[in-house]
Amino acid sequence: MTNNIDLSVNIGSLKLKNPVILASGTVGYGNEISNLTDLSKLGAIVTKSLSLKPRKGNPPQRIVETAAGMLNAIGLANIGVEEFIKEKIPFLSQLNTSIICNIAASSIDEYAECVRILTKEDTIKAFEINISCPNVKEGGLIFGHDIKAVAKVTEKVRAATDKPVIIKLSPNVPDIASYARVVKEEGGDAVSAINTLVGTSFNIYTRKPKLFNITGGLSGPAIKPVALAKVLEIKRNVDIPIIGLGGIMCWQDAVEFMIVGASAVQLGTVNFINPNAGVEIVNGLSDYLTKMSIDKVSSLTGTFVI
Amino acid sequence: MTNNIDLSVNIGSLKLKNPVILASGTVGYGNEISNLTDLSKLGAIVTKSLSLKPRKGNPPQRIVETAAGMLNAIGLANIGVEEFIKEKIPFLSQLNTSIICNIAASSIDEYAECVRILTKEDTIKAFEINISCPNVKEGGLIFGHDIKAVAKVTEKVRAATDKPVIIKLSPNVPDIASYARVVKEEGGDAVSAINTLVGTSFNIYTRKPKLFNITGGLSGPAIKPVALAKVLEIKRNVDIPIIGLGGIMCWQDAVEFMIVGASAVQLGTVNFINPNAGVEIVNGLSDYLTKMSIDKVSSLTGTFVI
Amino acid sequence: MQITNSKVAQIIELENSINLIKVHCPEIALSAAPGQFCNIKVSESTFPLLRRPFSICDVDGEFIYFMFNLVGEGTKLLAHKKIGEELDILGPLGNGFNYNDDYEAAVFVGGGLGVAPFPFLLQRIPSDKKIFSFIGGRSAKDVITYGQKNYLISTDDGSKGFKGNVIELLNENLKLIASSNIKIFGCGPTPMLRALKDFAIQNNLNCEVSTECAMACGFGICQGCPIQAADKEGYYLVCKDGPVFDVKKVVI
Amino acid sequence: MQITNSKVAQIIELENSINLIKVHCPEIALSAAPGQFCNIKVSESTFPLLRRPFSICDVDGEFIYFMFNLVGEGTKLLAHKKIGEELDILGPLGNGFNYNDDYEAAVFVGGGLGVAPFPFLLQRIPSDKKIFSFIGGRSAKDVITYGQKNYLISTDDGSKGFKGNVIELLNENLKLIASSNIKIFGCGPTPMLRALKDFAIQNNLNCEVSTECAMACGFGICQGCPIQAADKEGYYLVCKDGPVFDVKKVVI
Ligand SMILES: Cc1cc2nc3c(=O)[nH]c(=O)nc-3n(C[C@H](O)[C@H](O)[C@H](O)COP(=O)(O)OP(=O)(O)OC[C@H]3O[C@@H](n4cnc5c(N)ncnc54)[C@H](O)[C@@H]3O)c2cc1C
Ligand SMILES: Cc1cc2nc3c(=O)[nH]c(=O)nc-3n(C[C@H](O)[C@H](O)[C@H](O)COP(=O)(O)OP(=O)(O)OC[C@H]3O[C@@H](n4cnc5c(N)ncnc54)[C@H](O)[C@@H]3O)c2cc1C
Ligand SMILES: Cc1cc2nc3c(=O)[nH]c(=O)nc-3n(C[C@H](O)[C@H](O)[C@H](O)COP(=O)(O)O)c2cc1C
Ligand SMILES: Cc1cc2nc3c(=O)[nH]c(=O)nc-3n(C[C@H](O)[C@H](O)[C@H](O)COP(=O)(O)O)c2cc1C
Ligand code: FES
Ligand code: FES
Repeated sequence: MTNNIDLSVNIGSLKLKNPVILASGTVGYGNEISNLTDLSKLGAIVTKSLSLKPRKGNPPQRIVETAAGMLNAIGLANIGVEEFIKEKIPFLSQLNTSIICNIAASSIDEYAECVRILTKEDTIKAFEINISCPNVKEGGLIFGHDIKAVAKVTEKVRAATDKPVIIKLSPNVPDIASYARVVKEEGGDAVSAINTLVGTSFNIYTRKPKLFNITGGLSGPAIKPVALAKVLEIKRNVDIPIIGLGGIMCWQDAVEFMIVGASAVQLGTVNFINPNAGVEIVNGLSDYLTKMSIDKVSSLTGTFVI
Repeated sequence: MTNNIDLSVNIGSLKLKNPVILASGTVGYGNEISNLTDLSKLGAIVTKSLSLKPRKGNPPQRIVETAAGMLNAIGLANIGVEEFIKEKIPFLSQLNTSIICNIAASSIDEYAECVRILTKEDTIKAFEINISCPNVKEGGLIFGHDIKAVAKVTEKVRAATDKPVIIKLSPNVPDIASYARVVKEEGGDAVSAINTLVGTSFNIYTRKPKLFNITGGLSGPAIKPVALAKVLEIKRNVDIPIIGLGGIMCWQDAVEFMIVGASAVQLGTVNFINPNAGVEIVNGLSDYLTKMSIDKVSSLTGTFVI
Repeated sequence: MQITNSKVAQIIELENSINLIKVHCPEIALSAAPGQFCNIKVSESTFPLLRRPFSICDVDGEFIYFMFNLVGEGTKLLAHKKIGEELDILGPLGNGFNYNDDYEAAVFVGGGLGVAPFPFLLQRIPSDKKIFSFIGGRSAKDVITYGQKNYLISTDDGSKGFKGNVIELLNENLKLIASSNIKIFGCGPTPMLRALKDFAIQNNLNCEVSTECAMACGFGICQGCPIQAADKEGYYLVCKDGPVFDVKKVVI
Repeated sequence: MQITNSKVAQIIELENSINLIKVHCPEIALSAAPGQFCNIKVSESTFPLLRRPFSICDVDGEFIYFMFNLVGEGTKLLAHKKIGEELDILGPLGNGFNYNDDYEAAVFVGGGLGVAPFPFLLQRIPSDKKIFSFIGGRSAKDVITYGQKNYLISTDDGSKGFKGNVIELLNENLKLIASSNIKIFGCGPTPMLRALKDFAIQNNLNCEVSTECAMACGFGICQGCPIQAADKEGYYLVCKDGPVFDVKKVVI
């Protein structure tokens, strides 16, 4: 049923064949999941957050299941920019999907430096700047909740590349639209909303936190209503493309995000449960559009009726 | 097994026979639920938010189920202070449990005025000030996210009563401890954490919001990890009694909240599913303490090991 | 009103994938009135989180029947219950039909699954009353006649009975029924109830309808189920003040 | 590694409320190696959200067996599966035991449910190897001997076999086993594995253990399952680099 439906979307100057993207930290660098799904059917994948130097990540336990969700405190374990270029780019360059490179750094200069180095790689089609990871001391929520820092990061990264710059926002603020606004003002091309919510879980017998890091990021279907409200809030207040994510499990969820304002969507936690979810969602979107007699997916974006 | 365990707790100067409280908006004014559970076994109940004048509330739909949670946008439907005193106090005064009166107003003066009138009622043992209801235009999140307004409300309400004043905080901020701090500074006795998270849900065929109010408050097990993290954050930063709530379904959850810092807990959404949950949780707490050889429940508070 | 642990006695699949579940529940069976409903916990886990409201379809000694359609996860779980399994049922809830008034003929108007509460009501209606039933559906497969009496059928597509909606069918037969002092009992989708209300008011007929609304608690503590009042400012609660209302009391 | 829809063929309740589930899963049965595991979706809903990892207990033609204990909601749901129901199984995952090395006797050391992967390993171990098994549990009811060979038993409370833990039992029998060129295969709770590692290193014995960790994906994309490396900086991933490790490679 993929007949004449146009699934392509533009996120600023970034053109994707369809709006379904696999989210950072939930797809590694693409290799493992490629055994279980056809990545070439997807709009894009976002690589695990990279920092300039490799990071070991947190000791175990890094993961806790919660009601319809999970907490993670991976601690941005990653191989660093240099090894990424050497070891991962060759594989990524062969995937017939767009590669978005996610960066998480400990200082504004480090963000800019990572982007400056990586922008030379043709394989990378856009940058997603993670200013909102709740699990590292520096470069985590400090940036994400400080509107001036968000402005500064956007400005510096903007200056370091001609490629599209997407800022991934933290949901742990009451006024996410203000953050989206400074991203726009400083030349960012789009925002991703949302990263995880801060949460925790304790063992009632040992009285210790289940996560080594004490708190972690809550993701999965539990957070979907919050994520939708954040996307809607941005859409109603700021004219900037939005990539919506948070708890998407099926094509219906993807449609819901687009209706409230997303130009594209990302899938995170669902990849762990159903690694083929992305492809299924692309197909589901296409069938939905056919049924609704809509000829292009981009005409769903922000068409809520209120 | 209720042998020699001391279940009583103090929240500032408010003494409760046990730490299990039914939350505002999820127990009405006590009458309907009293057919299904023995309220005299509970530490306290908090009445539905009252405003000076009656409020009709929002048109339907007011409720949507979500993954392990629900959204509500009741719109603070309530009978107003005057009718409350006439119609509800007589029943409440016969319940053998402590009555905490929750107030939600549209202006700082209205908060103080409600409290000034109601403080004369002996039946009311404490006030809980709802500065964080996300479903009314005025008096809702405007106050809850403005730290100066929170300070002012606390100060004015404090001046209007000698009874314990509990401020119910919004979780939709990145620094909830700062809000708890101003509550303490302005003479508040305790804080309740958390109220609901802002969320939404849309119908993908009509593209309309499922809730008439567009957004609503997310409650239930989905939000428990977030609520625990907020309680922990307050406990680690401010020396003020905390009433913990958000997604508590069973005694294990109640223990978890106490360990991260709560002096007492409230049950909300669970009452809709199991109206007897409060009594079961009191019993579960008592059995847990027996098994762990702990002789008073208050010695659980804030005993996390990190 | 109480919470019961009731054993599933039987699950019957009727035509059109409609299900009947029979549970042994003496507490509710003995106290329930037609038009009341129960709020059922369909799983032991937090999925789905909320109870699911169902009209009491019929009562047989210590047993209750519920009639339901597979529309989502909750009803799917219900249909998969095993015989002997325990079901947590809260009820009976709300106010039922006032069927002991002064009238000669009871006129039942049901759309789709709206017929669910009628078998129980038919059982209790005084035997001296005449019964006329009008049952509608979009097409033949949506017409449910289980437990109904003396009925005429309408379908929107004409695949069975009268071609048109059930209110049109009712209107066609107005002479027949209006010869007696009648009372209408209606249950079905909101658009049908709205048309029924208009019909009843135009023809100055006594009419009660069973309404629906998204619900959380089902017994009046959440304020989640408003229906706009026609005879006062503000709202009634469907679960506590309804689900059955005189059509003149509510805005449908 | 693939996602399969496999039919449940049988559910067997062993002693001590241990369950075996047999599924028809040719894809995995034909490619799996002893020590590998599968990540199973125990329900169709979002409750529980994550898959549950289980060692491949045994393989019989196109069938696989998993052995499990009822510890929480997921295993409870698994135990309630019906014959013929479909189960979404992702596997085979991880790296299994290296059982084709140069050794004369295989020494199995299992604690509680740690014996789960041994039946499959026993099946595949070259028939010329001698087998010694040591099986421990807290008390008689925790000792699982299903599918084990030539075993000695220990219980902490002495209610069955040797009184003490399984490493002490192993130590008692060191002479017996150390007469050959041996390789130890261990699986069980972390404290047991830690003691086993110490034992193996002290006695300079070849030893592989199957480790556990909370997991989300099970195939290397979430980085959720670290185990500290002993032979390099940083961590291995239990799901991808393990679950079986040479004891010298990891900090237990
Ligand atoms: C007082 C009352 C009495 C009822 N009696 C019956 C009955 O006798 N038999 C019966 O089959 N159903 C009855 N219902 C409706 C029934 O409660 C819903 O069909 C059921 O909750 C759906 O649960 P689910 O988990 O299967 O579907 P969900 O996954 O919750 O929803 C699936 C679809 O059904 C729709 N839906 C959900 N709830 C309702 C509702 N209350 N009304 C209309 N559509 C809804 C949803 O919008 C969604 O599109 C009654 C409802 C009320 C309020
Ligand atoms: C590689 C691997 C192989 C495994 N093989 C088997 C096997 O063959 N048979 C078997 O019964 N179990 C095995 N497990 C453990 C199994 O995955 C858990 O017991 C299961 O996930 C529990 O699910 P639940 O929903 O029933 O319990 P939950 O509700 O998730 O948890 C209930 C209790 O069990 C504990 N628990 C949960 N997961 C684990 C875990 N991974 N290890 C230890 N305790 C845990 C929880 O902390 C909690 O106290 C294996 C785990 C891994 C990582
Ligand atoms: C295990 C795990 C690791 C993650 N790592 C990253 C990361 O490295 N960088 C990042 O920007 N987001 C990371 N995220 C956040 C996700 O990209 C996504 O924003 C979040 O999980 C919400 O989406 P979901 O509910 O679909 O999972 C991670 C999420 C999970 C669950
Ligand atoms: C239907 C509903 C109505 C509520 N009404 C109020 C209210 O009037 N005043 C208030 O302070 N909180 C209100 N709350 C919030 C609860 O008291 C509680 O803070 C929140 O639901 C989180 O707890 P829970 O997850 O246990 O439900 C309401 C919650 C629900 C679900
Ligand atoms: S459903 Fe809760 S008040 Fe009606
Ligand atoms: S469980 Fe996801 S990487 Fe190991």
